[in-house]
Amino acid sequence: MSPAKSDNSVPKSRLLEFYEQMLLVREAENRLSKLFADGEVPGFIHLSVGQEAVCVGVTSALKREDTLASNHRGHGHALSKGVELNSFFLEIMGKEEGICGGRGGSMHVADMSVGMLGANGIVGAGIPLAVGSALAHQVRENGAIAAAFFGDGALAEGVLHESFNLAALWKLPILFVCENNGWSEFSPTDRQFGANVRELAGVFGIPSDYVDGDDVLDVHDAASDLVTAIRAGEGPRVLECVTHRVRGHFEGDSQKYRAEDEMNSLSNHDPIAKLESVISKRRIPKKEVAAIREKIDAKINAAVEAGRAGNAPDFDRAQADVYTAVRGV
Amino acid sequence: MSPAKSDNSVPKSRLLEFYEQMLLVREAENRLSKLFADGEVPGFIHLSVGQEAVCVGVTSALKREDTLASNHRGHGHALSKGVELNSFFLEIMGKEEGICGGRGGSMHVADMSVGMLGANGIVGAGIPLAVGSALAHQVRENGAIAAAFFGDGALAEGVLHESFNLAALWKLPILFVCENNGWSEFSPTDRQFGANVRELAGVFGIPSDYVDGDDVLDVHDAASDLVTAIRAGEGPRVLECVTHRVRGHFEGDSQKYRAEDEMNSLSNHDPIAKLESVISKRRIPKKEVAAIREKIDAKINAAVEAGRAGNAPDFDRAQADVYTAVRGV
Amino acid sequence: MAEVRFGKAVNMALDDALAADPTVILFGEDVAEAGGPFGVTRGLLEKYGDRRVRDTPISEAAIVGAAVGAAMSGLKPIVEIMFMDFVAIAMDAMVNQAAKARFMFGGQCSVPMVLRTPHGGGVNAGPQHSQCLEAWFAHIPGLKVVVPSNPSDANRLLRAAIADPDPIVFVENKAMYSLKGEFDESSEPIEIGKAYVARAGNDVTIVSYGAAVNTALQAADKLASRNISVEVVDLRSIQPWDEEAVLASLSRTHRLVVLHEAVTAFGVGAEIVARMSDIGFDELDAPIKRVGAPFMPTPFAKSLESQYLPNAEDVIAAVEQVLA
Amino acid sequence: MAEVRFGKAVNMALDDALAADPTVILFGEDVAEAGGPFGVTRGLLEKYGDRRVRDTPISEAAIVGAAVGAAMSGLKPIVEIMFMDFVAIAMDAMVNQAAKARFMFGGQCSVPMVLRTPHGGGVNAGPQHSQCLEAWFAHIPGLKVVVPSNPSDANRLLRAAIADPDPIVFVENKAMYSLKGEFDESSEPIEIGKAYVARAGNDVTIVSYGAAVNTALQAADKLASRNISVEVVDLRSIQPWDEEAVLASLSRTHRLVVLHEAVTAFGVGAEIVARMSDIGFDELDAPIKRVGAPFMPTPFAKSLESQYLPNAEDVIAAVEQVLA
Ligand SMILES: Cc1ncc(C[n+]2csc(CCOP(=O)(O)OP(=O)(O)O)c2C)c(N)n1
Ligand SMILES: Cc1ncc(C[n+]2csc(CCOP(=O)(O)OP(=O)(O)O)c2C)c(N)n1
Ligand SMILES: [Mg+2]
Ligand SMILES: [Mg+2]
Repeated sequence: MSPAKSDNSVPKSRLLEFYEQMLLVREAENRLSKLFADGEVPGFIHLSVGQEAVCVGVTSALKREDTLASNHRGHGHALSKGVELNSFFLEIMGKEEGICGGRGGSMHVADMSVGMLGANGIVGAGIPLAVGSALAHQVRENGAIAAAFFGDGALAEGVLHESFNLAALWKLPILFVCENNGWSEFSPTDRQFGANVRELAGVFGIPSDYVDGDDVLDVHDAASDLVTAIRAGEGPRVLECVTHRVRGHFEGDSQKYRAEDEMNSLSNHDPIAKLESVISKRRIPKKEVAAIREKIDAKINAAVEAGRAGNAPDFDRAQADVYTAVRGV
Repeated sequence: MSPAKSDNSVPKSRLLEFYEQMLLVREAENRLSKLFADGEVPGFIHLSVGQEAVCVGVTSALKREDTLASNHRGHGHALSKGVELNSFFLEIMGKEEGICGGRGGSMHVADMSVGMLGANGIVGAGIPLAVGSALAHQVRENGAIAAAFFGDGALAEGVLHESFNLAALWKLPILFVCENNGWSEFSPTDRQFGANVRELAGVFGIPSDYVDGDDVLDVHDAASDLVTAIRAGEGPRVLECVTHRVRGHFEGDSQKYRAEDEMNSLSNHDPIAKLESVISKRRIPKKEVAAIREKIDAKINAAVEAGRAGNAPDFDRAQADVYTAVRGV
Repeated sequence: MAEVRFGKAVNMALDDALAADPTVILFGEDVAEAGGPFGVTRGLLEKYGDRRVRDTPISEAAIVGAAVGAAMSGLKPIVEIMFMDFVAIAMDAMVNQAAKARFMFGGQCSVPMVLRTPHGGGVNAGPQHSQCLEAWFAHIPGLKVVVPSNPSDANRLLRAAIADPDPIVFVENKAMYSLKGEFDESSEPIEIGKAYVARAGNDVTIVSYGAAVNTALQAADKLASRNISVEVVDLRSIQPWDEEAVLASLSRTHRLVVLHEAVTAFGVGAEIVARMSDIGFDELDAPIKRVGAPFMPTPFAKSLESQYLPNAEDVIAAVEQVLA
Repeated sequence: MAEVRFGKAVNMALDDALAADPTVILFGEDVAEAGGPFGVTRGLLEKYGDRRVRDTPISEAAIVGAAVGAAMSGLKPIVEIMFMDFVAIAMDAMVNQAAKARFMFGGQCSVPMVLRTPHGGGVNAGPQHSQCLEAWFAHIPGLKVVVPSNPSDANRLLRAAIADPDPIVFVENKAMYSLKGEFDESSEPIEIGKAYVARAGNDVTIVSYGAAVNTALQAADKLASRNISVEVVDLRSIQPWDEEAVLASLSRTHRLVVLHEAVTAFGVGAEIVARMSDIGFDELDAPIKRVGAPFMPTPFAKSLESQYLPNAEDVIAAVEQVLA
């Protein structure tokens, strides 16, 4: 773990920026949870409540032209990479105006304009996509890097191992981010994967770091250091973030399989509460914080309204997008 | 590497047994090479000339009821596990009387009666088969173990990593044998795989050993120790055997891609010559050795004749074996 | 006769098999402690223990490969792939290993395994959690593919599948898990490869399998009120499939519609049409019509998905065409 | 016009594409230093360097996945899978990722990649190195599937495939690599989705694709000496496939045989028959016959394989049937 920089060295504006971004993810998901319960969001949704410090800490170390491949639990990755909030809600609510025309929903939010290559419904599948994206950056020499976000459960997929190997051999500019929340659906991951992602990376000669994934400042610092090395052409890096999944695997999961103790302790790990205590120690006026909360609330209310006002997607337009409109050969 | 037992502790009969088995593999393959060049063996054949100490050293530590899953370079695995020589030649020559009815050929030699679950044309695919076989042994509590033979090139396949994980989690009775000959088809494996099989195994908590794969006594000792642990219920083990591929990737490959130095040095690694020098140091009469050579020659001549005398396979009989003959439900 | 949910009927077949035969084992992601993502394997770990009922890591390639190896070594494994879309990662084990072992090893062994997996849409699970990929397996010599349409068949076909010596892909439609149907516990397993006339009729035959059989029955009901008598043939198994039964029905009705939820193009229906328009050429009074999903991935949005999935109206339109 | 081998024609298309467009890259197992297992990529590493022409580890899932990611990020990757049988390991990247990205992301991106892979028997490579699995891909909305039948087409179709914005499976028949054919270097790329009348005729139409087109032409030759005039339609691309062209031919000859090397059951031919027996119902004077491999894995032994592979005699027998 890289030595955490003193919180005091972080400019106030940065703290509030992180706060705002994490809050955006949290409140967006809280609202999605409600919309789901009310039947306004169909399908499956996987919330990252409790994990906001990871997406915000890492993406704040990336540039807009950097690319990111995500997994099924990708709302935070999408929003913090810059997917516009209204089109995000419109998508998850299944509307034509959604970022993906309502065809993908929660598990497939993507926005090429901000380098978000998509949430992914196949565990592990985003990882080689990010490797390929890093290959593109390397070949095009555009200075950008790729990031792959995946959970601890994905460590058991062979394609992860293949991707580590390929990235290391080709010295690709890629940051592998493992969000280790200890669970893989309804099973504790230690019953599913007997190794450790950092040791595994080490076998391929990939340097790695490890942070408390509840601390956005630590995540950001660690990610920044790794990104600097990656951008300098030193090849891939792995960042393991230990974090906590607060909600069920998907909405509707009652989590009966988790011990009461564990459930009770979750609030101690809340990354937003952690940052709030830093903010309050720095004596940042309460009303500035309150203003942020209000701003976020307003944005989300507006996004939900936009989502409700969206139109049902047009079937023919959807079908027309199976292939690219024909050009001459 | 386990400390090599003094050669003197190995009974003479054992030495000659190893010698005979290695010679059988060597001469069988030399003859296959010739038959291939003469058009009597169709398809692709991958010879293990130079690697005989691995199959013989390992299988001599196994029992008949133990199972073995092999790869494309599987002649040695098959013969040393006990596949009968005539039906082996008949198979590779594509005859009805072949062990697989001439339907599989070199890449698919299998013999369930001796636990040989098949050579395999898909790199890496035999590994999870062996894991499943080990699972069967564990569930059936039959005291048997499984072995998976694979090359260094297979280390890059994700399913290997998945298999290591699964075997470790379930403490399966399986020996993973990596025949590291430094080459993966026409490419040196160090340009393809940036890790090391023993370190990889270590990440999953799988103990491993490493031997000079040219020394059948060392291979046997190391395999025996690992097999003892596996049989005692201690879970999977990995054995890496460093060895040398003398012939091309397949017959017909001129190996222009290998340096002259490397080609010239191959004879220094010959496992049969190595064992011959042990035998001669032990003052075992030359004529006993000569008798073995003659015996093997005779057997192989007979097998080739049997192969030639075999019949073209019957098409309808082949098609009838796509499914098991129907039984009532 | 009791009413049983589809998922429970599957569970009962698994339970019976585990009870009857110590070589039957069950594994897959979250099938043991959690009782399966759809609750289908609930209670089996408790009853049969963690040697025989196992949770696996998220390693589809290895677990299906392990099922093949176990089946070659004396067990009868039942492995679950959580969504049929994920078989894309496990095709080698099924197609290059399980399907070919018996043939390519000269009949030395069988591979008595069952891969259970849910297909189908209707739950807004989107493009990567809704596919019907059974046509892939039906094209592969050595595999059998079974797709039940109701709880009783699910139970009776699964029992037959587990008893079968060859590798079987057993496809459950996920939208059906909570649907109830009549089930007689004393019923026998159903022979794989035999179709069933789910409704007798004279004017037109609808051939289908899986959940779509119910769509066919709905359409038949509606058409009955218009005095159109529809015969519905439930294939039950698409590899092998019962061409005699389909031909027999066609020979009575002279008109055929083939329906499935999978994408029409290059789907299972194509084979049925190709075969019937050959061996049934002289029986056909009209071209055979196919009803299936259009040529696009399964969309997420409710409005899109409901237009995407073939429904009774689509079937009725096809029936009208073949009767025109 | 020069004679060029099939493999060389593919090589020339790759060479041209690498020369013309710096975003084209090529990777696969042993494609760079060794020039490919069949020599098809020889010389490209030397010409375009190891940034753009790369050897990969034996990691089919990751390399095809990486091709998809690269194609989403500004490159035009060409990835090789050494034998089509091995795509079984890489189906997720093609089917769940490449095929669906454009659709499920609302048309935001295309996935301009080509997966090149050889299928087919005839070299006694046995059950795991001979399969023709193109029907799997043809069933998946979002993929295109191209299968050339001669060197010139291989070159011209591959150039079109590389230029195409969508993911393409480009299938080469391995037994054809060393076959020579006429090739005019100044020829244009061929539009994907258009069939070609390889031989005009009046009595019966044979529809085929890939190497089997040559079998059809052989059969046509032999039948000509018996005064049977055969039209041979080379589909060139099976997804999309040119149903207008096939229907047009059928409307002239009224008799149809569909031929491919793949297993007949649930193969590409099933779709062609299903479609033609629908839209061509009134044109058909006889049932459409299919010629393809029997329902078994590709056997190793020479004698078995030669009985297994569809040949001109089989085609002639089918033509006789439709003319009977
Ligand atoms: C290939 C594949 N296998 C299984 C699943 C079902 N599934 C979805 S999420 C998940 C668990 C993933 O755990 P992890 O990677 O730790 O992510 P987390 O949910 O904890 O964020 C599983 C098994 C899937 N979507 N894809
Ligand atoms: C899945 C798959 N990919 C590629 C191949 C082609 N191939 C056959 S052998 C081989 C190299 C294997 O190298 P290694 O595992 O080291 O075995 P060796 O040949 O050295 O014994 C390759 C790439 C294959 N048969 N299967
Ligand atoms: Mg997790
Ligand atoms: Mg090797």
